[in-house]
Amino acid sequence: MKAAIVVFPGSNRENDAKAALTQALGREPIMVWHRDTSLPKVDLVLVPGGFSYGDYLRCGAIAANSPVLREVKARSEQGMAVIGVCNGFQIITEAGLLPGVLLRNANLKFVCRNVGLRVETSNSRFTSGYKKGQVLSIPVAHHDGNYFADPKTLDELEAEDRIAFRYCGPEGRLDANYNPNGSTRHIAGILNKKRNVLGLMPHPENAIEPIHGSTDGKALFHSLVEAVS
Amino acid sequence: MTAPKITPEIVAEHGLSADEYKLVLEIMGREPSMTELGIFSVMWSEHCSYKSSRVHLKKLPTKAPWVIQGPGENAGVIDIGDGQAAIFKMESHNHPSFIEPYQGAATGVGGIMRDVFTMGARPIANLNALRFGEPNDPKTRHLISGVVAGIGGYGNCMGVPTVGGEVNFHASYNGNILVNAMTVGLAETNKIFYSAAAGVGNPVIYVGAKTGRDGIHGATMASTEFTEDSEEKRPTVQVGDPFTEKLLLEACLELMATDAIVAIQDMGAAGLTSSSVEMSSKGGLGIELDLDKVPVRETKMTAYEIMLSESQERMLMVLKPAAMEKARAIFHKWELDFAEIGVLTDTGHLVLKKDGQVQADMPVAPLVDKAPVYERPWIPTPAQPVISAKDVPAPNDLLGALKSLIGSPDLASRRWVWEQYDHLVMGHTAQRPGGDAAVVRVPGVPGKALAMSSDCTPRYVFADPKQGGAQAVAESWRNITAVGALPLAITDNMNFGNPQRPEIMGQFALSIEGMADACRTLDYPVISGNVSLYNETNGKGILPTPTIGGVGLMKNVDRMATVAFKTAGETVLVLGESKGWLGQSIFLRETQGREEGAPPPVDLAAERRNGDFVRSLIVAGEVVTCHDVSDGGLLVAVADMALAGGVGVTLTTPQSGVPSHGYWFGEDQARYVIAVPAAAAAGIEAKAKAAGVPVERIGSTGGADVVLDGRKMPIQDLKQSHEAFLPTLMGAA
Amino acid sequence: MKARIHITLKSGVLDPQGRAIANALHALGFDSVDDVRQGKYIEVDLKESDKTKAKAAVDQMCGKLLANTVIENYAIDLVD
Amino acid sequence: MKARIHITLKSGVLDPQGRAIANALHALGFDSVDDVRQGKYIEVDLKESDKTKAKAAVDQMCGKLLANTVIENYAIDLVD
Ligand SMILES: Nc1ncnc2c1ncn2[C@@H]1O[C@H](COP(=O)(O)OP(=O)(O)O)[C@@H](O)[C@H]1O
Ligand SMILES: [Mg+2]
Repeated sequence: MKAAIVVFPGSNRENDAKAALTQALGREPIMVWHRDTSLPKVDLVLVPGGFSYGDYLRCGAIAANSPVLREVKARSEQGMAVIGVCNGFQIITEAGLLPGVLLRNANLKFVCRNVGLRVETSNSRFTSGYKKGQVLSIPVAHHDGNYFADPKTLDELEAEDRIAFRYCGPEGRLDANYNPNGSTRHIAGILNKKRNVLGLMPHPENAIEPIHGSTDGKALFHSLVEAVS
Repeated sequence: MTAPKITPEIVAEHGLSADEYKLVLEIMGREPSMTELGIFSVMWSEHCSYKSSRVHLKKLPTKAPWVIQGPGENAGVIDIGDGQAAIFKMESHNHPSFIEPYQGAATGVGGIMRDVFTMGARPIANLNALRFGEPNDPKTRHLISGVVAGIGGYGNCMGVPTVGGEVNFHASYNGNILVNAMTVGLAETNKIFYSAAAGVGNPVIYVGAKTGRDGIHGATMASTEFTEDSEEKRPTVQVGDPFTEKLLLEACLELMATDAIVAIQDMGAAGLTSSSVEMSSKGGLGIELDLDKVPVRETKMTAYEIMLSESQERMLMVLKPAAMEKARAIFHKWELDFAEIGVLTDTGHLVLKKDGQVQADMPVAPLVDKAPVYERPWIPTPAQPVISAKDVPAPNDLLGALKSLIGSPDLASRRWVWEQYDHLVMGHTAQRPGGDAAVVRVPGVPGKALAMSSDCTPRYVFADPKQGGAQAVAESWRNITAVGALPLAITDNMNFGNPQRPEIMGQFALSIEGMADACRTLDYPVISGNVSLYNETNGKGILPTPTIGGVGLMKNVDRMATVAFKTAGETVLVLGESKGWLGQSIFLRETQGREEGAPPPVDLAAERRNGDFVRSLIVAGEVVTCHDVSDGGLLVAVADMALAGGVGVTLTTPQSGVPSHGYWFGEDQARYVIAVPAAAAAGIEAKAKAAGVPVERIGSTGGADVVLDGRKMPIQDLKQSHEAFLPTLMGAA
Repeated sequence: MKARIHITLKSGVLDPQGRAIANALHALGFDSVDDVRQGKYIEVDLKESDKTKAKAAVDQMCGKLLANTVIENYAIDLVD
Repeated sequence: MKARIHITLKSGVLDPQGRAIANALHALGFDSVDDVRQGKYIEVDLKESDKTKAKAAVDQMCGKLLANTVIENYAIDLVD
């Protein structure tokens, strides 16, 4: 499997993502600068976290309009896997790969901490390494992770089993106290209709080694590599 | 351009005394132009010239075999082996943060990061030391919320983890908060960049953001006392642009990987003035700038304004001529301004041209060498009486006192602060905020990591500047030691009141003496620092606050110790002697309302012995649970460990003759609490005795309560008290 | 020519900033405050002097970048 | 009564947002764009019906909370 990470001015977790993909793939992903004229032929594109273009205007909005994102979108329609993490989630949502929008956290503050994350479906190439209902510990680090979509869209996501992760407390309890940003229906990550695009706010790439205090993020990258290879 | 006549009023507005102006006239041999006067005023401000502090700072030890660069450059550099260097510095942004907390703190963080990456280092960690006024002062909440958001806003966007710091509250900071920011960076020892210009004829390049009328007079503002009307000076606030700085960082590091740069210096306070003067003076050269070529974002800027602007996110470089095009391409790729604005000359003069006219022509050397230096009069702080624990009323319930202490402003959890900082980005954070020192892995060498901490106990310094200065250094050394790292060097940020008052100057001079003693005994040299004076309003100074930022090295991060109790059934030992010192303790202040007495004395030999001993145990893998004892004393330290691990502890007060409240809440120095498997305890006690380290068995871990001499307090209750303070204070914002 | 653009949230869309401001205003004792909505105000200076062309261009800018039409409305005002 | 509040940066204050938007618009081919400034637009619904009182209250809100008067200006518009 071949993977690429798209880097924008202001991306800052591209190396964290690179470490995670390298660990899973056994070799380094290709780093693609947003202005490079062509996206290499790959099976997976990861859009990393950070503050693309300073997140001025709306998070991810300026990056979403870049030519390379148009190419990513076109390829995703042909089946290529895409994962957007944090700012990457915001970018691919702004670009229309996923429905809804990420608003400012309900308490308006940036939040960095490990959260409980309940796996809502193992039916995707991103989550097949987990059991449905499994509770993971993964860090979040964002200012705008408050997922919002209209009720019809949300019902559709639920009906189509497209909610990948929800924020939760111990034993998987859903509770406002364990929702770090006010996300509607505790949503932390979603899939597109074809299930080849995942966007999520938490950082699985920061939970892959013992020093991270949790290695629960590892299975995501490993299952992805297995599924796509 | 019509030049206004220079009147005594104009001179005074520029913060120059009559004598200083006389010296200006002597150096120039004529009346200076406004631009020249502005340059003198900035270069001779307290902030740039260290005129009140220099004679004392010289007393600090700055050398060690591992020091590559001590004070005098943008940041200090130490050798950490394997061809790698750690580069770090701390800097204050106190006045700007009081005026506009978000932007003031944000640009403080931006500034210190530039100091570090100017030298070729990639920043790998940020810390911040914050002091606010009383929690219930009407301004405090607004200041906390703005400062914390500003630090996070800048650091988070830059993608540099903010991993540690400290927060204190005291009425003396009501009108003068302290915001000290520290950055630690990593470079290769053979790729460090300096600011001394070289090569007559080499081009001088301006890169980064455009120049606006930001913060004109900021450096002089940072050097004058606040008065009620200083809010009038508001428009001097600068707005930070972390996105541009992130691009500047990447562009500079990309250029530094090539062989293009002769010298580089960031434009911090005093902007283009101090950067051009310092680069040329260090190189013993002249410099000629064409100010029409400086990228500006406003129209009709004068030479004076361009030279004094403090617009952020800018750098000045001297390049090799052959590398110009390569360099231009890199900055173009990162969409940053790149302008050739001048050339190095052999005249020894700073020559500024604008609109076809010479606006300034002044000798560089005297501007720096003849800067005034003051040996200001000082008087020592009177000694405080020693307070005996026997003379302090005991609380009827030690655990109740514990619960209120750990919920008090100075001891409560700082989670509300550090959860607003991205402390994980880069993926190398091995110890997050909340422990004794943050630990960040060093990429490239397996197992290698740096430990860092920021420390000062201002109430000790106020009561006894010399002991307090030594204590700040010792506590830093202890925090680094407690995680198992070898302390290597410090940066400092000397925050004091008005140096023209002999009491304040006494605090400054004596705390330096104490720091110097501690640095020497602990082999812990000062490699960079910053001085912030005039932190006072209407004649009332802050508590003297020499903040210490320490860095240590860890060879095997898998053997790192943390404060959390890990499992039940372990034996809890105290290393070091507990004499029940309650003078200046948090206990005395919180339970009796008394800020009194002599602070705990610092026995540097004991510090060294006890610390070296505990570190040897950690490095050998015999101890993985360790916490130093500081504010609040032994019981607070043990409670921290129980809370962090969610594991209770049963304690018995030893029969030592020290009253129990003195024993548990005394703030004697040079102590560590460790928890070890019960079977290993006797062996460790024997080793301690052999090393001459006092050791006491105080209890064992387990359960869900803190049990002291038969009385109980659930960890849950302690946790609630510990976690409530900041969210409650700030929730009401 | 200058375009003044107001970007506001569509009704029904959650407005965390607006809500937080309302709460803060209540805490400060401004009891008469019922509801707060926060939007953006953007001024664009244009070289274009033809009003129709300018309008069309700004409309495109809004649709493509300035507003997220899933959740936001925009209104354009042209002034010379 | 409704107050419409425009909050804009004082002239001379750096506007990184505006600059980033201008660059993005250029990248999208909107060459006629000269300059962009970004501000805030806040709508406050008030129970107050007296215009003078409303104005005074909103003015206080701006000074205390809504605008950062160190670097921002504000303008208030009242509508019924
Ligand atoms: N402003 C801050 N930013 C980040 N971390 C902080 C801040 N203030 C305190 N902390 C963290 O909280 C913990 C406790 O701080 P402190 O009580 O000062 O520790 P110590 O007594 O060991 O010096 C430390 O890990 C420290 O790094
Ligand atoms: Mg400590």
